[in-house]
Amino acid sequence: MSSTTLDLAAIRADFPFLASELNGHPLVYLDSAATSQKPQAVIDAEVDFLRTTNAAVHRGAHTLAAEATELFEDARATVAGFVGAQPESLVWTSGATAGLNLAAYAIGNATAGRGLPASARFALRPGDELVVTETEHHANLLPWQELAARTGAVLRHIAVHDDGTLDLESAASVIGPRTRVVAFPHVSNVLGIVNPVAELVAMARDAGALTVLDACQSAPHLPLDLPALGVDLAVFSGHKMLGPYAMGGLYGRADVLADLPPFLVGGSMITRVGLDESEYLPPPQRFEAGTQPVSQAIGLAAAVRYLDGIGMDAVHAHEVRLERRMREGLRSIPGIRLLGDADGAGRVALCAFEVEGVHAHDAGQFLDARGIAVRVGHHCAQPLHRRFGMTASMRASAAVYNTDGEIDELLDAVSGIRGFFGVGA
Amino acid sequence: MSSTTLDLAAIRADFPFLASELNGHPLVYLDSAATSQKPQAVIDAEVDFLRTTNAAVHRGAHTLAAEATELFEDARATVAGFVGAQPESLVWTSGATAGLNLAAYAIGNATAGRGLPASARFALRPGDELVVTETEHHANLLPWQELAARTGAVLRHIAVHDDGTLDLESAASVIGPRTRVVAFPHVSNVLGIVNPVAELVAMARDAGALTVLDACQSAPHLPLDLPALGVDLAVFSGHKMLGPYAMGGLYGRADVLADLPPFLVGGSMITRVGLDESEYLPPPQRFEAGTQPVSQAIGLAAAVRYLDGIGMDAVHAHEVRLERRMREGLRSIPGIRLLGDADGAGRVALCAFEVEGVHAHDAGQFLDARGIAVRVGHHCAQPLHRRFGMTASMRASAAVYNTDGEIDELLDAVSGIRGFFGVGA
Amino acid sequence: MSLESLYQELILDHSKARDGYGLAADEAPTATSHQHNPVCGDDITLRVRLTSDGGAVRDVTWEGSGCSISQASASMLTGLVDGMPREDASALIDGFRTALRSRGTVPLDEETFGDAAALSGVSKYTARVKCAMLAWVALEDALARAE
Amino acid sequence: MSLESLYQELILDHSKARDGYGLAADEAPTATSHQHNPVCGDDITLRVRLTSDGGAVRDVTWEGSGCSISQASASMLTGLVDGMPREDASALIDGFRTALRSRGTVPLDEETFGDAAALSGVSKYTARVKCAMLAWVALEDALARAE
Ligand SMILES: Cc1ncc(COP(=O)(O)O)c(C=O)c1O
Ligand SMILES: Cc1ncc(COP(=O)(O)O)c(C=O)c1O
Repeated sequence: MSSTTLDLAAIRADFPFLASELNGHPLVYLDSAATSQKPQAVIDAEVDFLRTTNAAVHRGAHTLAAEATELFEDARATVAGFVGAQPESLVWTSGATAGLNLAAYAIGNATAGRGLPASARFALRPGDELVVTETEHHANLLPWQELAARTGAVLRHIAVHDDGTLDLESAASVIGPRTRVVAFPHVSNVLGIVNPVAELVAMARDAGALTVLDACQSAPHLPLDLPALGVDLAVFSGHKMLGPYAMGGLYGRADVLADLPPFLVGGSMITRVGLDESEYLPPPQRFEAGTQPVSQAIGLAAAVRYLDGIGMDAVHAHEVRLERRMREGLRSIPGIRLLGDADGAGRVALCAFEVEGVHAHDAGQFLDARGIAVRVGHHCAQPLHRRFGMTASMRASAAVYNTDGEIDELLDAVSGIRGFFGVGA
Repeated sequence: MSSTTLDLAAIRADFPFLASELNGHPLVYLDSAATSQKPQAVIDAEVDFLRTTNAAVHRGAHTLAAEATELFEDARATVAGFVGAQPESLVWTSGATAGLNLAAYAIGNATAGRGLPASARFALRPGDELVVTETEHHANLLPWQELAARTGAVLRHIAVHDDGTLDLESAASVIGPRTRVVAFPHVSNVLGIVNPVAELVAMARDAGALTVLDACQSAPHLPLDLPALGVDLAVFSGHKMLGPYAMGGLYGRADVLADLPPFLVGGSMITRVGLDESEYLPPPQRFEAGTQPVSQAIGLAAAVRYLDGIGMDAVHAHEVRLERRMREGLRSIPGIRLLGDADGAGRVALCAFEVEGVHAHDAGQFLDARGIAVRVGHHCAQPLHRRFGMTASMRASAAVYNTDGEIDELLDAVSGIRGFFGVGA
Repeated sequence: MSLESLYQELILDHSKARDGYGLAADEAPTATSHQHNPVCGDDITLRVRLTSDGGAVRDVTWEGSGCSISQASASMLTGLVDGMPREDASALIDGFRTALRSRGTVPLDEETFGDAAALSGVSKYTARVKCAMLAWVALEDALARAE
Repeated sequence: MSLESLYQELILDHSKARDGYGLAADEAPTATSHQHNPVCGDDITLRVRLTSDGGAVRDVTWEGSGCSISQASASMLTGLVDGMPREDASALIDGFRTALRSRGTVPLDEETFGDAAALSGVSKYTARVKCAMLAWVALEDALARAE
């Protein structure tokens, strides 16, 4: 891979927060998988809207409302385009968690006989199976657990190999005629490995099951074409991709969204409301009840425009470089155990690891004192940590704005952890 | 009531948007019931956070995360205090619509046997009754309609008098031993009348029913003490009370929240997650799945601090004055029919009306051309409009930043509508 | 644009006269469409009767409520398509849609659109385009149903 | 505050020595509490055995996993409360909580808190207060259960 061509000094200057200090050191922010920093362009887009056009959308004839509606729908087209989709295929949500709950509850509502006649195709019968992986973020596990518990469906799990790659034999044996949903992460937020979407989609399709992709950790880091991936539904979170909090997207194939019953109900998603019965709009509005996150949609559009300005291929190439530097560096430090250390896998710039003999919290505190912000804990993936025989790990995750030098500072600091805590050689 | 003591020039200077022009006229913004404008202090609070402290909360040991968590929990205490509540009684939601869906779905989940053993007290049996009013915003109607449809419960409606006040005899006859939920607006977004909460809560309590208050249109306009009102659950929306979009609150009595099953599930609301079963945190975290709207919470706290800085008594007194001026003015214009024109009712500064012979859309266009932004349509209250024999109305709604002069401009413009369209005298 | 150029006399007149108001008898070959604007709650029921060979529009009648733009637009449409071959009616609707979605860049020419050309100004008011389109969408739908 | 003053030698030593580690036999009067920190997944099972009249702590034993702060804190607690009247143990826990929540304004005095006084520095790290409190909350809960 050719060396990075990004002008990192210019990019970093776009992120005011990156110039901060942390505990007396220049901040090294390596927690972007939890939440990314926002470029000034995103902040400005929101502020400009609030100062000049602010009005509720899709409601009311005044010029402001019309202008706001236009900006809001332009934002939809922009963000949809970023993931290769048509605007009508993009539903705004308050985040990935909300999007995954939408998917699970909508299927639950179909099971309860709600929605259109065509919604019946999503209804679950007792004994039907929902499939997830052992690597799931809780956001893509609990909605299916609860849906199974409510409907009598059975939850099944695709195993993960010791090296962090999904066990496709396990997938092939778990996915079968009773499978109705296959939900999985594009990239696990602990392993950082790009999963084989095509293989899983093919198995799910053969089984006649719906596919749900958690694209939280891929959308900010690699070029994404959701229709080309062939998944039925996919979610991502704005705050992880340089955008605002409280904002995310649910992509859905047109025919799937068309037949799915609503989840949240309320204003702006209806045609006719009677005291006892109501009719709902087509997608995407059917899934967008209530006042929408207008300024946040505009902010998220600014974020993906910023990423597109750099180019997702360049972003990805840069992050692949960072990842290799980080992983190779960590491998060479004694007492470091990497989670999901497969060679040759496609990856985003994220490493989770254990420092033998030092609890992750202590290790994280040590880095924090040196101005390095990483994440410690189970990263909302308790089953995955249990699978690897631990309760917590430390995770360093980079984004487009991180530098080789920051990776080196991380590696240098990590080398000092065991010594400080009097562990090991 | 004494004349207003607000320094309106100073207040208006805090809202950059109010200095805009609309169609060549200074903007007269009378659509605050749809969404309010935001003071610079709110915008600054969010921007400052994003530029200096931005990190995900409740997750991870680094200093930034700890600081963000503290700001976030301080915001909770501030907003809870604004409605008279303890911090643990306030759940963040993405808005009132999300909060009302939370209430309805949590009850649905209890009905499906989910939650704690104590959650069973919320479970519905076929034939159980859910009560709303004829005046509901769709956000407080559709969640109950869908819940009824999913569970076999029956939805019933409290009637409204011609003058816009709730028919308490109807309430007394509708609320009875089979009633499990009584949901109603503190102030309808079309009628503007403050409903008799104490009476309705007393009836619901006698029936052993849960009360759910839609406080969207009261929270920005009058001093609110939710525990004193005695309701079990209540919701409000940040963007209607000078705060950010995508942000709202659900207040719950401690014992109710303690027993309610979760709604959205995912990260940060669990204690232990197994592959097949999980355990959930106590409230409020139980109801806050996934990355929270951190910057928006901080923005909303800034908004209520701004309101508290003025004083909600003063805000309310000012708006009562505006309302009287507006209502009396409209009454004196020929061909205007006000919705909910009861004398003597407590009110917020909101008037919905019909211009006889002129469609609301046309009337709204006329005002828009004069720089006056009002809302036209059914205002997400189709059943209420049907009750009053119309499909759409025009609504002018004021907030703390509006002036007598703006009301007079509205009145002057409204007087010209019928003439322009060649209708009437 | 001034309010006066949006609400031209011709529009206000049509919105009161409402040509074609009142549904004709439902005798084949006939098709009816119901359309609804969820934003404002306006609706229209429009009926097209075809010539006995089904090749041309015999007449268009309608009922419903709405703003002056939507009422005038329905009224104007009525006179325009009576007796028109189906293909021409379809082309007319396409042209109308293109102009209305053009944000003022594509005017409606008077030769083709008759009185309805007065609706050109609506295309600058994105929130009102749906009002003007309502009857036209109903006719499009009715013609499709008549197939 | 420097990292060295958070992680004093005494803390690192206790985190390795882990006094009281390994649960004693479950013979009455005894009470056990399980506590869990959902943020990091750490947990502790702590058992308090009371004197036969139930008036004082006989001994405290525990098991579990966690960071050095939580392990050291449990270890320090053990030696401190052995033989202590229940009321005094409760007061001690209250005092510990007050100091740890004080953000560095209320130090733990050595006379009362012994080795645990070395945990004073934790109160400046709000994210770590739960780690230091875990064993103490478990003891509080166990004493309440023993009633
Ligand atoms: C009375 C009332 N209830 C509920 C809502 C819904 O609030 P939101 O759209 O912010 O979720 C609104 C505002 O639209 C309202 O006025
Ligand atoms: C893989 C993955 N899925 C889902 C989520 C949930 O996203 P959010 O918390 O923004 O709803 C996250 C982030 O926390 C994640 O990393």
